Amino acid sequence: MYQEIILDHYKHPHGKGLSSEFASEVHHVNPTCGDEITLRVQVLADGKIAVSYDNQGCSISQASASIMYDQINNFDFAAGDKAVEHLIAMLQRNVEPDEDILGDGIALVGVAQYPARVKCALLAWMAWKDAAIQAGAIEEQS
Amino acid sequence: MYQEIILDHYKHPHGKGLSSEFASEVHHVNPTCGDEITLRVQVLADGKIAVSYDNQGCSISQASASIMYDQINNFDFAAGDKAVEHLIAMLQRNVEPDEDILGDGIALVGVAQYPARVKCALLAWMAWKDAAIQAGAIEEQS
Amino acid sequence: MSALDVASIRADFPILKRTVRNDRRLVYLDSGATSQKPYQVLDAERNFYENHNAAVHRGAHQLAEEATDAFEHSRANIADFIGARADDLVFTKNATEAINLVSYAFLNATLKATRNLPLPDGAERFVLNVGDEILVTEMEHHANLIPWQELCDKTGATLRWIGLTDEGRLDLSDTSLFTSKTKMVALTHQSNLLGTVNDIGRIVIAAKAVGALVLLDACQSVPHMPVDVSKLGVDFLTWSGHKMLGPLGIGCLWGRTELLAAMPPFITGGSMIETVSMQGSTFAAPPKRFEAGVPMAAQAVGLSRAVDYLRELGMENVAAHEHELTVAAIAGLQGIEGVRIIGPTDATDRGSAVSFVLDGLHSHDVGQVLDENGIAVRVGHHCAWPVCRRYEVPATTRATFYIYNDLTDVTALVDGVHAAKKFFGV
Amino acid sequence: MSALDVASIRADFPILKRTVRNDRRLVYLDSGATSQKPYQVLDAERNFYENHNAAVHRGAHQLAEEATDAFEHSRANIADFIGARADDLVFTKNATEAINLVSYAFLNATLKATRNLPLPDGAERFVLNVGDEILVTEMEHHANLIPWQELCDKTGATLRWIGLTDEGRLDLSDTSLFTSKTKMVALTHQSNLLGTVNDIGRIVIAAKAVGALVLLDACQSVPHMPVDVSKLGVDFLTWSGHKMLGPLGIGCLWGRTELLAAMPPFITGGSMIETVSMQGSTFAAPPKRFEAGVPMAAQAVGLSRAVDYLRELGMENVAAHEHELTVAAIAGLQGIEGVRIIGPTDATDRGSAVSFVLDGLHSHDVGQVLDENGIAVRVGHHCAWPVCRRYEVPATTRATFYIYNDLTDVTALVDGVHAAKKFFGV
Ligand SMILES: Cc1ncc(COP(=O)(O)O)c(C=O)c1O
Ligand SMILES: Cc1ncc(COP(=O)(O)O)c(C=O)c1O
Repeated sequence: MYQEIILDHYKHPHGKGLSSEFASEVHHVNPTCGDEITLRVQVLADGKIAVSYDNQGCSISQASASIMYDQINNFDFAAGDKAVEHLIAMLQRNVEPDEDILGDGIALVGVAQYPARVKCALLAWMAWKDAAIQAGAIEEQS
Repeated sequence: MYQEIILDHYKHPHGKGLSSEFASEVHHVNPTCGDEITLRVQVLADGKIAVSYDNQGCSISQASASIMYDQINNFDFAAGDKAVEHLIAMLQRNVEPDEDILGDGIALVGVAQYPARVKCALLAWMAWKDAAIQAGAIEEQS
Repeated sequence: MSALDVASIRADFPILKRTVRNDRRLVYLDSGATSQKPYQVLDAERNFYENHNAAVHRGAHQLAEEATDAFEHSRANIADFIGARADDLVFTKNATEAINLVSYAFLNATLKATRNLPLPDGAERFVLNVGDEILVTEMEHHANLIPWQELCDKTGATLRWIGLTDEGRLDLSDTSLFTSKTKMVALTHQSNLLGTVNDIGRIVIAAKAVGALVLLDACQSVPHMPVDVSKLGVDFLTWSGHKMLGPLGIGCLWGRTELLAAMPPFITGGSMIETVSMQGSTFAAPPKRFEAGVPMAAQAVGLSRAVDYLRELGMENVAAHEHELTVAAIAGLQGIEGVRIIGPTDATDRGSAVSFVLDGLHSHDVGQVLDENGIAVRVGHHCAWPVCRRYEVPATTRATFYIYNDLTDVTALVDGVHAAKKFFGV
Repeated sequence: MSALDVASIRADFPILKRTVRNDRRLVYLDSGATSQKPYQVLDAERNFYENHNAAVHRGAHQLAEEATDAFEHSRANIADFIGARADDLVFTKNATEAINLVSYAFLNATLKATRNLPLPDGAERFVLNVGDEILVTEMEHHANLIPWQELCDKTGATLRWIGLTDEGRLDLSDTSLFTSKTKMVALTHQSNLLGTVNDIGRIVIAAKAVGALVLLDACQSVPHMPVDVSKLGVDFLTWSGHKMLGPLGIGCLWGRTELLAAMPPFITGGSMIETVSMQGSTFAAPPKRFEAGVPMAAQAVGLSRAVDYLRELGMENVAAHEHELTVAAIAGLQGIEGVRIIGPTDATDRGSAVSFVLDGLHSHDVGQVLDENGIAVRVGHHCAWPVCRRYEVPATTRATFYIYNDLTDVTALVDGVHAAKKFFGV
């Protein structure tokens, strides 16, 4: 489960730190272990969604947030949501990991074997989706 | 459990029917099966307690009420209570049945083997004790 | 010809090999109170303890994962048995707790609304005002009556009930019982005393017409006939595992997704939370919201195995088999002078609970003689005292049949009643 | 030399024979969440199902009598284990329900008093007025916190709490927390996260001085040390069977005779009644008043056997054995750079729950590496989130020891933490 690539993200997270410009902020927690993330999004003029976050928690939740930032920061809702859905499907072992969609996130595939950790891997991504919807990113787009 | 003597009391109960003269009335039920007794007592000048009752229920509860009437009607509280306590002890298999105290009631000894029926056998006697206490029979006596 | 191979079924039930009183064959006719358990169920539960036992949803180690998997797989399997989604199935200790859970949702929503405390979206449906009505029937088990009496007492709502016909069926002639004030209709699918199977479709139509919710007490239906919530139209379904070959100590509440989501919690504590601080707490989504504390995972695994067992037999076959025994029992008992059946004597829309009284003899005495002959029936009011009052009997003797009973058992019952008559000379 | 013969104890626990992950020996250090079960307990439960299964208190046939006997004998035996009378012991599905039962007694008494509904004699003690206070501590398990938060929310009472010292003990310096408004003091005997054993004598004195009741959450004490209610001075004691070698699905509430008698019912339904009519119902005396529905008789029998098992070992010996492991675990963990124990590091007045954090590494990651090595610990907030907040840690790794653990297990734990450090390079 702990691939080099995950440990790297964990030790050197990308994009960590909250931006002061945002349309919506969410705070998600993983109640079984206390992982927490505060995540903010800003919907830009072109429908792209800028994301910033701060978090604490285990290596998986932190690495996953860093990867989330790499993969979907400045994506529009449809593209970001596609990645979220792909990650969920991968963790439920319903699809083969697709590197084009998830980038380093394919390294999270090993988490699927540890049901208790799946929530850690999803935390940041679900927070993104929630914040994006709250910020009205879906309507912007349609 | 069903001795001839019990079946006799059941078929031809003694003293059944409520008297209109009474100091207290109680209504006891056996919630597991719905046996019911209404019992009235009157404390006489000499401290003796006159009892009358009406009931419905199984052969054991009816026979036991009839025997109770035979044994302790017109007893004072101490003497009646002694019989009640002896019956309880007998049904818990803590004493040998004493015919001097219980009369035909010693035939109820077989009920001890059937815990679910013990309540049936005790119903009338506990009602007597309750009614007697409510009527102030204890104070009268002391 | 029976729909079930009773001989091979009996071989699965260890208790049926024992004898009772003076070495008699055990004729177990009390499955309406609790069923016996096949070794497959006992093995499944034991296997959980011997190989996967851990507190579910609480650990990240392998045993905890296996235990959680087993628990959640069981939930999904049991839900599937009644045509439901796993997330809409809540485990309780018995059906009684399941019904109380819903009645307390009303109480808690009402109290919290009064105090402007946070409530889930949609909780208005559970807020009662003085004058609101809860509708039950006169044939309810105490478990589906007293919680509603208590709720009404505490909120100022009014309890009303549908009465019974002389034949032991719901008297649906008085449609004025369903009003715009009716918030909940709680009734049994099959009466545990009368055997009557109620026409739920008709009740659902009447309830929906006035906007009331419907809770169905399925304690005596899920074990005995096919039940599919996707077709019934009710909002809640409650039943117990122990009456359907499952272990003691587990019950089920099924509810519509949006209704469970709208209900405040009942029992609170660990595993049902979202966040907790000394200042206040927020709660998880259903079903967890309603499962505080370490749950009965081993029992869920056992119940799941029981469901498999019944599925293999086929619930249509279970119902057909019981029907055959019911017809025979009613005929046999009616052939005895002085016997009066309390409940429908026509076996249509009727399950296998057969209650009767015998002229001149209390049911305790009948039961005792039957017991001496190895026949286990239940005597008393069967936790449905209002039904006894309605038919003016202090108690009844009740035989209930299940998959391991056969016509020999019916004959034993009829012979036993004859013996009781003879013994008491009535 | 240990107070227990661990090798022969281990032989009684089938699950300890299995291996986990890559064929490792199972090092089970999660008994604080739930204990494993010896075959004696599993056999007792199975024997009930195979030979005596019936609904208790509901039938007059032989099986029903045997089942009732077994159930009530178990009640007496379990009560005796804590120095109590059988009639003062109520069975619930877990400790969480037991605590809720008491909190709902307050809620229901308050609601019924407001509406002038019938209440048992003495129920005034359970009636709350706005401004009344419930006192808990900052180290409570969610099960002994959220029910009281909910009660206060719904009644307008105020929740107050005793804080914690940096060492992980109750901060009893602020005696102004006990006031004439304090109606209930609810606290844990041993913290499931910190391991702290509280000075109950002191709390009882302070509570009695202001006329408050005391509920003791004994989930982590009854399984691990001698507990005698006749000496403790508390009013209620609650615990779960599954943490003391017993089956899942059974918990216990002990209460003083006169308090149980004064409490209105919580869950209502069958078997807890005195009389029932459609118009209203009256209720049985305790303990039945609080045991609606068919109870978990098989689990009571299993728990009773667990009690015998512990009695044979001797609770003094159990406590001494755990003490030895606790001392070793604290010493071993403290020897690792970057480890911080959350809770007392002094093993006096301290049980065997040892929680810790490791600099630079989340407990989930520590737990995962331990799991890879066959060591089952719990990670997270252990249903005591406020404790984590108090010590500003998002979560901890927790090892808990029981009768089947030995010093080899402690060594495995310490080695495992070293391995985690090495793996993550912290
Ligand atoms: C101190 C303490 N209190 C209460 C509980 C709740 O017990 P249960 O989940 O069995 O109801 C636990 C265990 O989970 C505990 O450790
Ligand atoms: C119709 C009906 N409802 C409710 C119940 C209550 O079930 P339990 O006692 O398992 O909670 C029963 C059985 O006792 C029943 O037959």
